[in-house]
Amino acid sequence: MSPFFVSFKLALWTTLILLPVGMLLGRWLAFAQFKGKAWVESLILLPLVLPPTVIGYYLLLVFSPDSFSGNLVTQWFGQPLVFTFPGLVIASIVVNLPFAVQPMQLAYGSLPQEVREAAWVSGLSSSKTWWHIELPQIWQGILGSATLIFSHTLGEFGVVLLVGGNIEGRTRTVSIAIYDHVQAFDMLSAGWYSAALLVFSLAALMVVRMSAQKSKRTH
Amino acid sequence: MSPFFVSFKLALWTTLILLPVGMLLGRWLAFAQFKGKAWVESLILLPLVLPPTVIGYYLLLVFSPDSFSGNLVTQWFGQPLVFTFPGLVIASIVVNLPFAVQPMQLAYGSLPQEVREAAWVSGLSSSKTWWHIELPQIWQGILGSATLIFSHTLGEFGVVLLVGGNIEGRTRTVSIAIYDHVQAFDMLSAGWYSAALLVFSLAALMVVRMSAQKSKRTH
Amino acid sequence: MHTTPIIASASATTPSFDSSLEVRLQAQRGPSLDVSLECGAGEMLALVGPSGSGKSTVLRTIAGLRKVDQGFVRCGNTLWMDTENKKYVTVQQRQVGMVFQHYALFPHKSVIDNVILAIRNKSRKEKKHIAASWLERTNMTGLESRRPDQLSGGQKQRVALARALASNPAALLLDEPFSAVDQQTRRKLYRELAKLRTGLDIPMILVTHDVGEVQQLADSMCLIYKGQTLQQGSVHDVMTAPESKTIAKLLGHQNLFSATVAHHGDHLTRYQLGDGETLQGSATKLNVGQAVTLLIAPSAITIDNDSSAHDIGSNRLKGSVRDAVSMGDEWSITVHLDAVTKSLRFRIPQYQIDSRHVLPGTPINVNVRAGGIYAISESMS
Amino acid sequence: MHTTPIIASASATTPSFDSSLEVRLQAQRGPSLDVSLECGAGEMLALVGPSGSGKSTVLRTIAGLRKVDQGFVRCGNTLWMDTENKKYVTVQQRQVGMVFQHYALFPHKSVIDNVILAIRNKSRKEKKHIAASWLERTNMTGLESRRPDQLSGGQKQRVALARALASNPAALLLDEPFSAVDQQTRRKLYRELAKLRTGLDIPMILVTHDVGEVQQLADSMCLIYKGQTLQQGSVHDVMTAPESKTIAKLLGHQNLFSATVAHHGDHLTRYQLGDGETLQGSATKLNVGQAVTLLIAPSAITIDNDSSAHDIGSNRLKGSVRDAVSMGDEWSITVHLDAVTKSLRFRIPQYQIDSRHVLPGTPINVNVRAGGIYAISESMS
Repeated sequence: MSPFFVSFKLALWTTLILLPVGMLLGRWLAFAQFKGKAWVESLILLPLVLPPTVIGYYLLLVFSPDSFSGNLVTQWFGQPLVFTFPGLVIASIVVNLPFAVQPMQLAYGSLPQEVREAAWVSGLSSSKTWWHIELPQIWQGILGSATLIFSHTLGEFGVVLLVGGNIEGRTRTVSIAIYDHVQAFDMLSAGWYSAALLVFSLAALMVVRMSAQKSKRTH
Repeated sequence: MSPFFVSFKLALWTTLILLPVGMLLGRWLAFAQFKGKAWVESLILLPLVLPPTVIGYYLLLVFSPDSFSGNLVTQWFGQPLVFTFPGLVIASIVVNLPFAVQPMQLAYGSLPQEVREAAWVSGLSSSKTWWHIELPQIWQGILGSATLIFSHTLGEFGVVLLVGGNIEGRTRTVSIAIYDHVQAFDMLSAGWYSAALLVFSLAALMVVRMSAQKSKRTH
Repeated sequence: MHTTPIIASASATTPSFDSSLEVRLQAQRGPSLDVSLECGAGEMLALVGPSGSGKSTVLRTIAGLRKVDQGFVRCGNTLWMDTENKKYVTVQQRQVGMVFQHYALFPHKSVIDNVILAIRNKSRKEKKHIAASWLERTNMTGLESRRPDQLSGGQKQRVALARALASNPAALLLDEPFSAVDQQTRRKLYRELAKLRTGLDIPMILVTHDVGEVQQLADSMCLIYKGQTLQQGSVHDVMTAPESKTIAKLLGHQNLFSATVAHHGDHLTRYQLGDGETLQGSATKLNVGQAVTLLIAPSAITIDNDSSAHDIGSNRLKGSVRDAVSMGDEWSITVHLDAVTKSLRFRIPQYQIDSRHVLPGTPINVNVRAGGIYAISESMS
Repeated sequence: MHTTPIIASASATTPSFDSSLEVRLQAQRGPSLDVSLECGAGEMLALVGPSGSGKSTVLRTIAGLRKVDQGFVRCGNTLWMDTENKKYVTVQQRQVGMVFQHYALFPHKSVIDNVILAIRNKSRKEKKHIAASWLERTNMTGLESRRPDQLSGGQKQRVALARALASNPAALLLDEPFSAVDQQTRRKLYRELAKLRTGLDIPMILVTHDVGEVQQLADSMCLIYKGQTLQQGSVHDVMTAPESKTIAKLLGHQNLFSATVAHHGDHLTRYQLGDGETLQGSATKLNVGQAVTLLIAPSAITIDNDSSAHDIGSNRLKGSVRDAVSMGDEWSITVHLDAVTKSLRFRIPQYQIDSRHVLPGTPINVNVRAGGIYAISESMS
């Protein structure tokens, strides 16, 4: 399997799992008021400020078959997670959590409370309010968030290198392949891979910008 | 020199150079209206979405003594930049540009235009308006931006590995030392380094959160 | 049909009308609340108070958007809330019509879809018909397919009103509905709302801090201050006969003077004001010697020319002009009274006086009609 | 002293007063602008128009916050802008006092420091003294050390006014200063501003869209619509004698009827209104036969009882009630006139009529005083 296939598979899994998680967590953080909310928000933001190698190191510790958690994980998945694709997906989910939660929290937070209240007063239940009133106003946020997660997973390097271990066809993503080729002074192959990621990143950037503008207009 | 010293030196240089650049660019983007502004903003955001290895690859191309740009760079600095500390600083500046410009642009953008106009009407020149009216309202933004740049530089892995080349005492940062130790199965050393970066990142996160709250209160 | 039990204290103090709204709320934790009000069917009750007095909290609790520690809310024969009997009806089931301060339209839906979404238990065709007819009654015909962001402030408020009424609500709640539109639009909306409400036989509550708005739109008013309802009654009664000095001040009355009841006449009562000076006002049943606050209506004050007739029902006070401000075709005048070291403020038409006569410091005599003097018992303050 | 050259067209049309403000602006690119106005020293000129008409643009150009293609602005003997002679004075050097719509106080400075920052060329001690005295005149004494976020809307506006006046400005510019405060505060601020301005001998321009505000505060008014100044004159003249139908509509006049001049009498002119019906109004110099728009003041309309005296200066019109809305102690009534298929709208006090007589459809006669009828020449529209 080519590095491209591994990268896209990883990005797809990460996005599909994180999107509903981000919507639920983001909505909860936008609307709920509770003690310690600031701490929950900080915890979710943590992967954003932590260096990739630090995240990688702690994930390795958690996955390590010698540790208690690693034992649990091994029993659950039937195999140790270090240097495997499922391990990579979990690592990627942890790293991308802030990109899933924050845009959703902002999107929900920008909905005026009065508008949701007007829906309730009009007789719409919570779930109907979500479907008829909230969702149509935040789908640009969802699109932006998905694009961000997808493109960020595609480019993630440090954590993938540490947790995935650069195994050809299984955990070697495009980002890591570039590093490999540069190390081997194969600048031409590295150049092709880089150009491909560059084009994709630019496209993602444009999608995110456009969705941000659209959501500005409708508010 | 220990990896810690290299990391902090790099972070300090990057922050000191980027802070004024970010303030100027951020202010310009917040207040000026011109054609192609969206493109300039996208260009500045680019390092945020580009994978680290892709940025690293293109920086290597630019620095390479074989290339035209690399020739110019070599003449200017008296030596090729690949695998040197000055090269690392330049790479770090490129990678952190969005962290310097975006918070400043947001901070300036949140100043009501009417308040600046009131200052002009009151007879304050542009520079006096900046000093008496703008600066006191955005210094929390400056603090947040500096903290973000500093902590992000400390943790940067992919670009530093490609451009710096992991040379002991000169370009080996803490982030890279962690990777090295993990590769050598020296989990204890990697653990100490990781713990140090973790503590620093948490502190940085708290500074950023606090400065964001303060600036909310004064507006 | 099952009759909802009304708890004793309620039925004792107020008779329970069909489809009237009865509200009693109490809260000790957080901002304190001690509210009691009633609004009959077809009645527009203005809930008036300064910002932060708790008006909106009361309205939101009635709608079911907010909960309080202790409370009782009944609308017609339906009990919406009764904390004693642990009864609580959700906001969706209460079926109230509510107009929010900032319109709160659904931004992604057309005008007609905004209204349709609020109509329940009808076929799609019927809903559309009902929505269209309400939009007609709020003068929005022709704009049904617009989005809210293509509407002016006044138009948004009209849609919000149509949406609130289209659901055939049990009560209409208006939360400062005119605060976000400009003065000229406001006058038009006043007239439209006044016309629209003539056909509505439900309780209507209007939250506002504008006394002028109350006088134009409401039948009765309830004053609220620091979470407490102070006085409820017809607009005219509350405005002219406030029960306490606090209420008089909240209503914007400025000419308040301390006095004592001196003497009861046939149709007038005489009050002692400071040293020697007395004032005769409308008759009261207060005891002679009791301390009162006199409220002097600005409309009862005229400037005393030597030629003015001094009939029995008027008072003459000596003073000097403190300031006189020309505002349009009126003078706004403050007169410092000699007898009490306090000022009297009133307005008179520009043509009635020469500007030279109201220069600051000029001695001036004013006439106060006895009918414009109302005494508030101090003990009630 | 060097006298600033006044360009020919200006001095020809208007004599140049000391410290008056003269403005002429033109713009073709972007939103078009064709503005000409003048404001004398000590005069309060209201710049009135609907939102988007360009009022704020004009004010900001006078202040120097905005540039236009072609323009001429003179304040007293100083030329602030003259595009023909490439003269431009920066906003800092113009030394105007400006009050912004949303207060625009410096949020990180105390009340007194906000004012001090606007005072120039004085010692620190003098600045403090001047600031304190202006805060006293705007009734802000005692709140000098507060931050803007600790003030109410009205208090913020008072500080903004003190700041604008403390710099001893050459002109005072007020950009919808009352739009962000509530009605009750607004009335107080009106009075305070009216009092404060009596001592000011500079041109003052008030931008607003509220005609009521204009009548209370301004001496003269200038109507602006789609970037064009339409009519300038004293408030009374513009309000009662608008030069065109457009202006009449902008001012909120609703009773406008097409007619032709039929006959000139001694003190009255007779107008032909639709088929057969005629109306007599105040005398005009318009030619017989000319098409006019008649403007009927609502205050000139009364309901015709059979007992009413029909003097020479009044008209009797037949119609039927279209709707009658009770608003406070007044009825707002719309009468459909038989002669023309149009409606007449007016208000009458509640006590003057029985509600049974104003049920929709009831035939009714109205009386219109001749003095309340004003003819606008159609050709000027």
